[in-house]
Amino acid sequence: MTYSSELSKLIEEFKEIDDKMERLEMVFDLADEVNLLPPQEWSDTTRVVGCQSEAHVRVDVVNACVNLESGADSKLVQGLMGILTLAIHGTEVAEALKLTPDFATEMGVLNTLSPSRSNGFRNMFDKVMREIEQIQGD
Amino acid sequence: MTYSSELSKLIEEFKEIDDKMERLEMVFDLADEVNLLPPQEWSDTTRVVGCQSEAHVRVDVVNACVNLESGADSKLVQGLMGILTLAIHGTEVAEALKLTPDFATEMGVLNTLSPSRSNGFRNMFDKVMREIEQIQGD
Amino acid sequence: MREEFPILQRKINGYPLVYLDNAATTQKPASVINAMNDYYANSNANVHRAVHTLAGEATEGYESCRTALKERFNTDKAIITSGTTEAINLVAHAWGRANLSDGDAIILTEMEHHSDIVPWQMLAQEKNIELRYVPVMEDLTLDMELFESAIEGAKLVCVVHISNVLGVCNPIEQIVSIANKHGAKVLLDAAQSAPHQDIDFKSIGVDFMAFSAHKMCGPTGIGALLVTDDAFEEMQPFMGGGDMIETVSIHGSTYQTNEQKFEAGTPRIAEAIGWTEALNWLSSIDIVAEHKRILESARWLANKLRAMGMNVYGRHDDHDAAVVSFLHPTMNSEDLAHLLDARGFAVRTGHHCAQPLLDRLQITGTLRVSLYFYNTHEEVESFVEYFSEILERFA
Amino acid sequence: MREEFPILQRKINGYPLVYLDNAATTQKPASVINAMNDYYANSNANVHRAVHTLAGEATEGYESCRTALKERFNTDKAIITSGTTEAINLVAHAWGRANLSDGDAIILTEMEHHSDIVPWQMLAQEKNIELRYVPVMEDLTLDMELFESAIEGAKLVCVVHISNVLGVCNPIEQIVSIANKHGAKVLLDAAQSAPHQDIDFKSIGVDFMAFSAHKMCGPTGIGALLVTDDAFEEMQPFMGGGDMIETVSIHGSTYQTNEQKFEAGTPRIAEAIGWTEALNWLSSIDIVAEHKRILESARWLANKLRAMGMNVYGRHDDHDAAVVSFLHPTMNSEDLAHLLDARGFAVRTGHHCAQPLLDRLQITGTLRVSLYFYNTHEEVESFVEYFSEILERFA
Ligand SMILES: Cc1ncc(COP(=O)(O)O)c(C=O)c1O
Ligand SMILES: Cc1ncc(COP(=O)(O)O)c(C=O)c1O
Repeated sequence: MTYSSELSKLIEEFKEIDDKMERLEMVFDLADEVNLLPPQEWSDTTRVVGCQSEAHVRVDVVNACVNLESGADSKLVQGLMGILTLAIHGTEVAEALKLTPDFATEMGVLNTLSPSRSNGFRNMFDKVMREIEQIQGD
Repeated sequence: MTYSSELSKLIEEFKEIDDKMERLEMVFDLADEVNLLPPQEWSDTTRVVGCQSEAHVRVDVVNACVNLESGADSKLVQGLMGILTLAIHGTEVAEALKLTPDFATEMGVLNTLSPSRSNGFRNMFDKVMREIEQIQGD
Repeated sequence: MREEFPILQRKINGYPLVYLDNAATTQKPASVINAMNDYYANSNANVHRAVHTLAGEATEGYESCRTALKERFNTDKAIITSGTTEAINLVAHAWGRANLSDGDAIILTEMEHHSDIVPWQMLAQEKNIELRYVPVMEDLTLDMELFESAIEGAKLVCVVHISNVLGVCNPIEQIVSIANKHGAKVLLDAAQSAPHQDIDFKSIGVDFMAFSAHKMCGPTGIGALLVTDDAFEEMQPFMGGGDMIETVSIHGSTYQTNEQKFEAGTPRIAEAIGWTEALNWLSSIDIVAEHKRILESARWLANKLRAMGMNVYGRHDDHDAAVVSFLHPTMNSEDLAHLLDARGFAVRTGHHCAQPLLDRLQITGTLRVSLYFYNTHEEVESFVEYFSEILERFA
Repeated sequence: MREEFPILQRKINGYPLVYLDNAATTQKPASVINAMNDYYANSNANVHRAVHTLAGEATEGYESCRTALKERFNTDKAIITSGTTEAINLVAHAWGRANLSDGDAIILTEMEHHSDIVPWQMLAQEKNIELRYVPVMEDLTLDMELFESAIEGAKLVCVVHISNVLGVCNPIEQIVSIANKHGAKVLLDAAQSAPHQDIDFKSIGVDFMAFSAHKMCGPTGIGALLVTDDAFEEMQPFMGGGDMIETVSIHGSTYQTNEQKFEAGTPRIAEAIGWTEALNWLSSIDIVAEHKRILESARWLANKLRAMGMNVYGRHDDHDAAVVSFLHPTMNSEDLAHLLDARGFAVRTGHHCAQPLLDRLQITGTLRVSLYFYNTHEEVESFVEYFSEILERFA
């Protein structure tokens, strides 16, 4: 599939890094890319289940475009959220729904993480996509 | 410890045989050495427990000497009984009680057999010795 | 194939090992041994909920076993246990204790292994449940007429797929269809069939299926229970501890909702990795053709033994296992087994954990030759040759 | 010593493995790996009641584990299980269900591992038994005053010897003496102590003691329950199946009278052989001196971490384990563990299967460094060095 130029650039950047530490650092840095959903707004409906740590997302559609707010107590998890933000926040719903979690595999970001963390990413991705579909369906 | 000349001869004979098959054959042949306790006289009191197969012994003291009758549905087990018969049948009680099961280890007869069979031999030996002691104690 | 199994190089009392005790346990190919070795030498760690690389590798290794089981047997739920016995006890405790009560009936057969009898006897005693045993007939098959009349009011049927004594394969499709008609669940003891057949759990239609790795080229200490989603939902936790919980507080606990709910404590990690390789190995051979080949050898052996005056207990139909149980008319089986061992032949004697079946046959044990895929017809021929020699010399 | 452990040659992300997750599971020396290898390549067979050479060797190998356990821990009865968790569940089912009833009380502590909580919660629910939890105090020790007042009317005390989170070693002698006075039995969860101390079962005076092989250089899938003769006599069979019976008929069964009564099914043969070697390995080192050495390293580490502003949960008394649990005041533990893994450091994070303890400490998890005898002080120093680097870069 084809990605937005921003996402493509990110994928390339990731691929170039060999050192795990540096890749983690990059994910950490991406934590700043989220539209922060502050802890006081975390609730059972925003919670991503199956994550080791607290991870919360809120999805909306504004002007036919995806609006994603998110936050986590782990900076790494929030970094993953940042990546997802770059991938779909502000894009048209139809476009966003084309995305599969493969992009994260392609980036090599998932095998930087422990299996439970990559499952967490998968759960977050699924929750976000499900909610976009739902809103669109309403 | 010192063994009767008959037992010593047997131990030497056994030691000389390398082939397991031949050793088993020798044990088979020794099955004829028992004073047969015929199956119709087998009972719970004569049974050696912990043996895989039916194995029965009856011990008595006649003129201060051990009288051992035995029989089994396995010829190998009865062969072991034959060896014990050669070792203690007709010997004085005091002499018989000196015997330890080591002689069978020394003969190499036990490691010819499976562990459960050699446990069976051990149980038989213990039962016979216990009963001799008991009769003597009475 | 034989060169893949290191133990087949072994000499016993100076003679090449001829391993004919496969219904008790099978030998392991080098790939299985090496996989476990490799795990311990390179990836050993505790699984689940951990971040470091080794823990990730161990978790993937452990879970790969579940994936392999699901693929090979076509099932949605595969609970990893320590073997067939624990798998059946798991059904008795997790499903039986929660779903059966006073006055209910369970159907067993006289052909069951002790592992599929004793757990039910215990449950029957505790809960006042009736056990009904389907008799074995003269022709060594189950009395299906009596089964049909016994099913009335039964909640569970526990049946062995292939008898470990007779090799007889039971008509599971027929049993399932009768049981279904009466709303009874079916537990299949597949300890002897999973190693010899391709079984499709969903299409065979049973609710529970139990088997062991060690009888299918895998390691000791591991087995599985396959369960339908419906039956899974009816199961209550069995053993409590780490890994099977979601949350624990001093006021109570909540449990996992997937198979881990029944896998308390540190799991059998190395064993799961070894079993995965064994399943791979089985997938790499043509098991239908191989089964046909060894069954032919078993038939040949059975006929030879009959001709030598032995009583053979088995029929060797196309789906039966390559198992030949027999008795010499007078000679003690263990004596024979000792003599066979003297020349490297490994066979089993005794009650094979199936005393009710032997009671029915009015014997106390058999001498059993059981073949697996690495056995050759030459081995079986040499068995017959040497066995005749023994009879000439000792009978 | 390190060269005996093949995995310690491993590189993680290009850096040498520094394995600091020993409370979760320990690594295996080559002798253990080789013994299992050798079993599968040369002696694999099913155990008990068999005649052939391989079966004899397998039986001896399996039983040698029991002998080694009896010698090392000075006990008359050693039941082989799949691990600590199954051992505790065995007590709950085999002893608890038979000897406890409506209104009885069991004492647990807030320091217990889930494996020593959940089985009792299940039993409590089934039989209407009261569970009393001994609180953990500010100084991370058990509130012995509350224990003394809670013991009244209790039939069983379940206590962890060494906490897997805190490393704190509990005063078992005192607990046993109070329990004895009130006629309560004691179950010791020795999962973390058996690997680190020489324990004399008879003189420590508990009735049951549970532990796992994998935490003491042995394989996965095996553990043990030690039992006094008295308690053994009070135990009813737990799982039913092969090997644990004496006779089976359709009218009922009789059971073995020794440990096999509780070892249903084909046992963990290769695992037992591996564990025997692990016990030999432990006997070959000076475990008192080694423990002292790694405890010193743990103390040093705890102090360094405190100086770096971490909250450390532990006191590191002489009999405590070389375990250092801590939290960064703001940084997420799993993030830290990921960063540590990037340079080969394997540590554990999470609730360590001890949620009630964490509830008491008002935290949800810790980052845990746990040492074993093959760890060096240099490894601990390099941990501190790299950890400071992480903090500088990311905190
Ligand atoms: C204190 C304690 N008890 C029980 C267990 C459970 O041991 P296993 O998972 O080997 O059954 C562990 C290990 O995780 C432990 O540390
Ligand atoms: C038919 C059958 N059921 C159950 C079992 C028990 O298997 P395991 O001992 O591996 O638990 C066996 C093997 O002995 C068997 O042959």
